[in-house]
This record gives sequence, C-alpha cells and structure tokens, in this order.
Amino acid sequence: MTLDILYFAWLRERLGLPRETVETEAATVADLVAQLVAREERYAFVFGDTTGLRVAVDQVLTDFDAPLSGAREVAFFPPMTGG
Amino acid sequence: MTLDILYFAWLRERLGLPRETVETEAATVADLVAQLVAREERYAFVFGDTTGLRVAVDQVLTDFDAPLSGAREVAFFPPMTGG
Amino acid sequence: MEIRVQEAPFDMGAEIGRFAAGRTDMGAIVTFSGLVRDTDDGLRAMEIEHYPGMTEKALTGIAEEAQRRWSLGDVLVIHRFGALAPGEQIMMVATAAPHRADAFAAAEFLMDYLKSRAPFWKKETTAEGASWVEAREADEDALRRW
Amino acid sequence: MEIRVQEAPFDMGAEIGRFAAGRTDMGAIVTFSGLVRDTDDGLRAMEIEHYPGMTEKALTGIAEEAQRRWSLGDVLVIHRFGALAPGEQIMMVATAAPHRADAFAAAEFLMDYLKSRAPFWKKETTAEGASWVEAREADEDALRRW
Repeated sequence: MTLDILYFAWLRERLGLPRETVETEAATVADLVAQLVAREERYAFVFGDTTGLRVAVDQVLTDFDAPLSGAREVAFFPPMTGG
Repeated sequence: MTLDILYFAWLRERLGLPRETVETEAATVADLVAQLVAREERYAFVFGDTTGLRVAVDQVLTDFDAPLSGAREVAFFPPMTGG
Repeated sequence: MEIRVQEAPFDMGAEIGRFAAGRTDMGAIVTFSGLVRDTDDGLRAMEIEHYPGMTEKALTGIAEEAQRRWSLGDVLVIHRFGALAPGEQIMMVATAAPHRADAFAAAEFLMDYLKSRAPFWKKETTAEGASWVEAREADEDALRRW
Repeated sequence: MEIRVQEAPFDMGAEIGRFAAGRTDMGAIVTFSGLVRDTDDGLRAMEIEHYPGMTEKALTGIAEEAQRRWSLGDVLVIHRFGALAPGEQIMMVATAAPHRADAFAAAEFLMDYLKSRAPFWKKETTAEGASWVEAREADEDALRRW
C-alpha cells in the first residue's frame, strides 16, 4: 500500500519535511509509527511520546489504534491551536 | 411634595397621558398608587393588579414598597421588552 | 465604554469595524445584534418606546456591572427607539476582552439584563392590528444564571 | 452556510454587514472575532499553518453539527492562515437565529470546536525567538460542556 504521510507544525520542522510517500503494510497507525521510528533517529524523537500528538487518516481526526486499510493519506501533528 | 408621574407603553395609552404632576404626601409607592386609584376609574383599571407592573423612582427600578421621601419622579410601566 | 440611545438607524458593520480597529491588546470581540423579525401574521412595523434619561442610566449601569464581573477592554451598546421596519437593526452590543470566555459571557450578560432591566417597550403592528409585546418568562429566568 | 479559509485579510465590519443584510426572519446575530494579541514579551509576528483540504472539511463538519443542534438561519466561518501582525483579524464566526439563545450557544460551540478540532497551528515570533503556541487544557475542557 502506498501512503502519503504529512507532518505539520513542530513535527514538520523537526523532521525537516512536510510530506513523504511510503510503501507499507502497516495495519494501524501505531504500526506505521513503529515502522517510521525503526527507520531513522529523527522519527524516534518526534514519535517518542505520541500521547501529545494527533493523527488524521484521510483528513479525518482519529487515534493511533485506527486501521489503515484503504487509507491514502495519514497526517501527524500537535494539538490544534486555531481560533 | 410635588411629584412628576410618568406612564409608559400600555399604561400611557390606557390613561391617555404620558405624564402628570401631583401634590401628595404618600410615604411609599403603594400609598401613591392607592391615592391615584381613589381618584379616578381609569387608574383603578391600570393599577388593578400591580404584580405585573414595574416602578422606577427617580429613574431607578424599585418596588411598590419603596419610600418616596425626597423623590421627584415616579414612573410606572409594564415589564420591559428591549433588546 | 460607549452607550448610545438613538432614533436613527446605524450601520452594524461600520460600528463593529470601528470597535475592533487598532486593538492589539484584545484577543476576542463578541457582538450581538437584534433585528426586527417578521412574525407569522405579517409584521408591518415595530415601534419602540423608551424612558429618556433612565434608559441611558440603566444601560450604563449594566455595562459597568459587566466590566466589574469580567476582564473587558471595552463595551459598546447601541439601542434604537421609534419606528422600525422588518429586517432593521434594533440594537447591538459589542465586547472586547483578552480572552474569548470573558467576551462571550459579558455579551450574554449585557443582553439578558438589557432585555429585562432597560426601559424599552416594543409595540408590533400586524395585519391583525397593534399590540404591545409581552415580556417572556424565559427572559426573567435568564437573569438568574448571573 | 459559508466557510472560507484564506491567506488574505478580511474586513470584519463589511463581512458582518453583508451577513446581516436583508434578513427579516432572524432576530439575532452573534459574531466572534479573534485578533492577534500583543504578548508581554512583545509579539512581532504570528504565522498560522493549516492542513489544506482537511481544514475546510473540519470547519464544514463543525458548522453542520451546529446547525443540527440549534435552530439557525445561517453560519459564516472565515479563518486566515499565513503571516499576521498584532491587531490583525485571525478569524471570525457569525450565527443568525430566530432567538438569541441559539445564536449565542452556536457561536460558542463553533469557537470551542474550531479551537481544538480544526487543523490550525499558531507560531509566535517575539524578541525571545519563535515558538509554537501550545494548546491549553482549558480549550480541551471547553468541549466537554457540549
């Protein structure tokens, strides 16, 4: 499965990239995070504590247990501060 | 004591006058109302049930027990409907 | 703080633009405006009577109380009297505050008190004739939450 | 219902004037606008990042939920992104309803959800440097009242 992964705010800055495309068989968001963390040091830093992070699958806010089957876009970001 | 008495909304319309000046020794608003009611039939109609009425003494909302000593202006009206 | 009681129409957009302009210390502005609403039996006109002198005092007192209760930068109240047509603006309040909770609470407080404690009376003319608007119990109840 | 996410400034007064114009079926209009506030350590600039695509969806979903919960005639949401200076308008919401309680509740609901559920992130630059604004626990708590 090909996934577009997007990063916003300080995650984008720390990783040094706003988006990337990955090939993955991850079943859930948490599986995907584990794969990323295993890949490079900078991901381990960003995803060290996911309790303070938010995730959206195909532009809908969800949680780290969410399944990825059929997903095309996953976004990671800190809590929102609009308004 | 000389008092200006003002009437608003349907009280003004029913009495047929927006204001009048009276000489009175009424000690309280309720005393003043009793004097007016004794004076003419149309006052009896308007003040028949004061629970649905409001009163202001010198432009400050108060109640029918309020003393009138030193007062110069008393206004009677229905509940307000601004906004 | 600005309190205006006037017969003339006002331009709500222009008033709010002016109220908000140039503030760098306030994060939140809340406005409420009341419009003459068409009724089911076809409202033709609304007439608002008020008590000159007391009206200004009552509105000023309500606005001062709001400023005591919440951290506000500014308050604006405009209320019209006289003849109004459906769709016309009857009144507006605006509050500016560093934080949104204060701006919202103060605007609702102003409206609740203005409704039942400022000396205005509405008379509606419809196809059925003219009648004074009756105060709603809900409006008196609304005061109890403050 | 109108949802706009834009980089360009907007004229709050003109937007509200337009939103309110010609309504004869709505008695109440409530607006909220958020302004860039100067901070104690001297805010120089604010940068707002957002998630194009999801932002519009999230705001539309929040506005639709408000319309389900309250009797509303109309809803307007405008939110900017990009670089903003102190005093500039970040965003606004407006609600029109037959009655004021609905207009107020819906506007507060929109703000509470927009704050914590629409994908915007603020970065502030002061004399001390640049930093991402942290979400406040109070904002998350505010959602629980609905």
